[in-house]
Amino acid sequence: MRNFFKLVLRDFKLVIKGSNETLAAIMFYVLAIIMFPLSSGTETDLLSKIAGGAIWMAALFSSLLSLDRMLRSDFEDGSLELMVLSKMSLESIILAKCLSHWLTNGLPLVVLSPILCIIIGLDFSYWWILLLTLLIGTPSLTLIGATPAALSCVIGKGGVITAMVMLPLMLPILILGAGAIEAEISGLGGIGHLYALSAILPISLLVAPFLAAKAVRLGWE
Amino acid sequence: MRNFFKLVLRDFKLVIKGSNETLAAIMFYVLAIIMFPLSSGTETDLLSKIAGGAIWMAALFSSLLSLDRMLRSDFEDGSLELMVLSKMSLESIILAKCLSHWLTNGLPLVVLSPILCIIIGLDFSYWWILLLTLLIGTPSLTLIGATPAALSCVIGKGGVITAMVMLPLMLPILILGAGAIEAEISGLGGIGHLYALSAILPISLLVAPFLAAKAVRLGWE
Amino acid sequence: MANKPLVEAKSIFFEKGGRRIFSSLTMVLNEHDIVIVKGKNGSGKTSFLKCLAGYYSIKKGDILWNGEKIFPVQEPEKIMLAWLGHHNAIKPSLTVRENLKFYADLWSTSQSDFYSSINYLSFSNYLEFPVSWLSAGEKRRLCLIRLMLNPAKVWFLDEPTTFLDVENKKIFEDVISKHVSNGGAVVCATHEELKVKNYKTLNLD
Amino acid sequence: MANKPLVEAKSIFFEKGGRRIFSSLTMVLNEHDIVIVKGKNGSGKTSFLKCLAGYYSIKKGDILWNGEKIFPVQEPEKIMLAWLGHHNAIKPSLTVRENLKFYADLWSTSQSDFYSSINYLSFSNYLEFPVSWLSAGEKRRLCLIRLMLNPAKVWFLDEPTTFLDVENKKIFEDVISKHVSNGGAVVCATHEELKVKNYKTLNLD
Amino acid sequence: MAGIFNFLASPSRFRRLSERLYPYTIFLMVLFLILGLWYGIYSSPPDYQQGETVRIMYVHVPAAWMAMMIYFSMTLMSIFSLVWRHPLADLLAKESAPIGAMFTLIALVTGSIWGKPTWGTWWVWDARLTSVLILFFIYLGHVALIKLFDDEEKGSKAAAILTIIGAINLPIIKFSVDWWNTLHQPASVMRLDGPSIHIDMMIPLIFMAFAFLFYYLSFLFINTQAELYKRRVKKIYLQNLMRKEK
Ligand code: HEM
Ligand SMILES: Nc1ncnc2c1ncn2[C@@H]1O[C@H](COP(=O)(O)OP(=O)(O)OP(=O)(O)O)[C@@H](O)[C@H]1O
Ligand SMILES: Nc1ncnc2c1ncn2[C@@H]1O[C@H](COP(=O)(O)OP(=O)(O)OP(=O)(O)O)[C@@H](O)[C@H]1O
Ligand SMILES: [Mg+2]
Ligand SMILES: [Mg+2]
Repeated sequence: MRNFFKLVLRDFKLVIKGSNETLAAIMFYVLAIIMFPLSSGTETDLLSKIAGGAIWMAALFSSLLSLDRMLRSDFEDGSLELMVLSKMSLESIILAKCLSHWLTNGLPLVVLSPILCIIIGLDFSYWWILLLTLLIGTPSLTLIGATPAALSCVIGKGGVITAMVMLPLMLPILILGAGAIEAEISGLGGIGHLYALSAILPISLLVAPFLAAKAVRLGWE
Repeated sequence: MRNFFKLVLRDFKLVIKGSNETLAAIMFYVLAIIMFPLSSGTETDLLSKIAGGAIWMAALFSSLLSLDRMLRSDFEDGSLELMVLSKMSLESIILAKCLSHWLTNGLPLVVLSPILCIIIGLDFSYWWILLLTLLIGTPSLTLIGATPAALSCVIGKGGVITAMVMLPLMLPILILGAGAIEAEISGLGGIGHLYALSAILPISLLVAPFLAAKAVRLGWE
Repeated sequence: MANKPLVEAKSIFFEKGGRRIFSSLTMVLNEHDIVIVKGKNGSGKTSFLKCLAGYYSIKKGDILWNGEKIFPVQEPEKIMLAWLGHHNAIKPSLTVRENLKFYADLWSTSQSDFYSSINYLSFSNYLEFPVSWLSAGEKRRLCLIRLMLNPAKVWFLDEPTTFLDVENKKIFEDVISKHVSNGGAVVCATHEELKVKNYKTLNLD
Repeated sequence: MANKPLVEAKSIFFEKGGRRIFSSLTMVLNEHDIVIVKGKNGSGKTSFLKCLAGYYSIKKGDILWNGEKIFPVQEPEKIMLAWLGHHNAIKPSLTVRENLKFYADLWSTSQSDFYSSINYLSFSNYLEFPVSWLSAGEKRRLCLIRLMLNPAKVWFLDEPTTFLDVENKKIFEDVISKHVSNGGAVVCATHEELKVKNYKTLNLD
Repeated sequence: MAGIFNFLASPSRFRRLSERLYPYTIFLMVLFLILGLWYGIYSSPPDYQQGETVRIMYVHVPAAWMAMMIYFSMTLMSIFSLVWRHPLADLLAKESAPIGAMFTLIALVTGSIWGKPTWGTWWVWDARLTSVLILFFIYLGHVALIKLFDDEEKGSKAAAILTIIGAINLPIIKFSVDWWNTLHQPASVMRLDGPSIHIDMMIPLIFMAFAFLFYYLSFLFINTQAELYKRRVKKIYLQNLMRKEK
């Protein structure tokens, strides 16, 4: 367990070091959210209708952009091969990487959500549900994306290819997350969606590190 | 000049080989476009209002996802170092890479545009302007993104960081492209936007390879 | 129990992508042993090491670690193994110290071992350099230091001397001699002549 | 004109990140010359080659190519140079043939040279393999073939023999001997003893 | 179950078995297809609301079932392949994917065609329809992923890993009609409390479902055999290359 947090810390350092990925993530979110009013015009009621969807799409895109690199450098330079020869299993290594990915990518979005609300004009009374969906949903995005990310290392290709494999798997999360907000706004209540989202998180937490580890091992073959 | 096309061909092959990036790009576009109705609800008139913006955002995101890798592998495995020692200058090598990037990434979107129109419910009478903006705008996206892509190789980091640097540079294209369609739909006429877009293309064609080459040279230092 | 060899390969057979790489290969590795794996390019040295460690799975035969059929890669809690492959596995954007510290923490190396290994390869001046500044040979030396931090008894080295100059090669020979004299064991694939005592050769040609 | 050396370095000085790497270094490379650059790890062999080629820019001194102050990297149309560095610069997802063909096209190598080089390193069975299947030494051999495809007179090689087995090292020595006897010139940084005739040594220590 | 799988684990045994079986499955497929079409077109009544268009159901519904069933079985095979390392399991999963994709496409297209007269639109972004579309993309992603590998065996293992993750989509498809208020019909056949559909419509539906099932099995057998032969040829080719070299 101590090793686990050391790895999280090292990944965190690696990510922050020189390059400040978290800051990048934050700026990316703000920019991505600004893009919606820029590209769809500025009618406020139209904006507030797509607000939840927009924030969730930003979350999804930032996952697509960053997950591809979550395992790649460790895979390609042999670090994973080496790390697995410690007392940590590959599964826990991957879980640690997912955690540090979420800390630098998902968490900023959660923290940022009130500001994003303002930018995109989502009524503040719905902020709680946005927050909740993000808090439950973004870890699932990371976890679900881990396996395609590992596979893309195995193929040695990335970018659009990874995105293509990842997107369909992540879309259900997007639908549930954005749907919850929309349902809440339309008065139907988004609790149902939230339940479904919360069901996905523990399942993916159990399954994802296992499958991603399988994928990495496949790459070693 | 013959060498130029050989390089385009090789990049094209590299991209197509085993990995079918173009197919991935096409699937990505369809999926990305689908995300809008998925996340923003199903009202058709709302959809058709954001249609132009949605297609343009898909273009932008696919550029963000793929540009990061346009130069990276050639930079990291020493291919660029080697290629520049042929009769081709670094600038023309980069131009060739941009061309093959556009052929596998921008062109599919242009070709796909009628289908995307149907998916997102853009009135077919505005298809011509969508097509025109994409045809003029997507090459600019590639060219403008080349320099940040090169810089991100130099830093040795990618993903969200590159995206964050690229996004602000690309936003003008997005605004003009989506704006042209919106203006046309609203009856104001999108020709003005189109002119602006067409002005950007030759400028970036002239400047981009030069700057990106500078960036690569910086990485060799 | 004590008589069981650390690693034992019993007539193993391995194929990849439908091509036979090697067949009926046998090796016994006891404490104090150095086995040098020789063979032409493409004869399967890297593959052999990867099979022993468990990265690759063999088609026939048995590989026993302390008499048991487990692999370091699959059950790392049970068996410790030090690995040095073609890849350096160091992060260019971290400093030398950060790179080493991470692995030292992972393997719970003591503070004094940490600094003595660094001094052994006279690397203390480089500690705060980012690894991207180092030359190819200096990176490889860093890998040697990391190897010394590893508490594992068994070392698997795949062409460890690439990029090393003559002097560092000698240091490397000292390092492995010291390791085996302390009860360790080394399997090393290389094309060079190593000046170490009492090694066994395994020829894959 | 014909008397001008192919490459001439006149007391060059180079520093990187504020550290002096080498100073007042002089080298003359004529046709039929082999210069072997020696030196400890970190003594600046790679940097020296990169300075000559123009990847790095020197602080003092002059580098002349055919008596002129231009660099292959900056004006590739004027000067051809063959480069083999630490990186292989081959694409794992393409086949051996595709990798070689691309460079052969780039350098307008003739069809017959293409196949004779491949046969010289007995690589014809591998032609349709994706490079990702090859072993480390086989990849390096591929680099040697690519070197032979290059029409450039001057070859800069940075530790070309890494991962090569004894036999292939000999082939490599033949390749460079053949090249210089045909009027070429080679600068080669390496830690190994190369068995070639009439080479000059440049020691950077 | 594991016993059957163990028995079939040997590729050559499976090849022999499937070579013997596939004529029968093709025969059954044709038989059920004729029966299903006959009942569906001539001897079942038109719907009192939808009229003749209801007959699309006899294609749409079984195709939708197959789309889900094939994915479900692919998931099972993938788990087998990962946990028990059955060499055949991921091959079967790999050969199932294109067939599954085809059935999904049929369900989508027939659903759209059916939607125009009944809902007045080809397509709505409702949860059921969307999740089926996602299923289609997951199938395509599966096929594409295998193509990305140099080594098809590795590719099908990779695809097996991915299949398991994609399985979250199945419950979403199944329960989307219950969880969200959608235009689409809630389940009326596959229900816990028994089917609530008229028997005259039930018969052709079942026949067509069997026809599709046997179609799947036939092509699964045929394609898997072809793939096994292909792998053998490749192996022999590589070994010859090696021999020439030595
Ligand atoms: C492209 C659009 C459509 C898609 C993707 C689609 C998808 C599906 C799926 C996946 C099922 C299987 C459900 C299950 O077994 O639980 C199904 C069943 C069914 N669909 Fe559709 N459908 C579409 C359009 C339509 C339309 C327009 C109608 C008619 C109004 C329709 C009527 C039915 C019926 C009656 C069933 C059988 C439900 C049952 O008895 O379980 N579908 N469809
Ligand atoms: N940015 C930098 N700042 C300071 N020192 C640097 C920087 N980059 C490289 N160096 C140092 O320059 C020296 C020369 O490096 P170079 O790669 O030329 O050595 P080399 O002779 O090729 O060594 P090797 O035999 O290991 O390949 C190294 O000691 C390295 O630490
Ligand atoms: N997927 C594959 N399909 C067929 N052959 C393969 C595959 N992967 C590797 N090989 C072959 O396996 C052989 C053994 O490779 P290995 O890396 O073990 O050699 P090695 O002895 O380490 O060589 P080197 O001295 O060059 O490092 C090589 O000839 C290689 O071409
Ligand atoms: Mg090897
Ligand atoms: Mg060097």
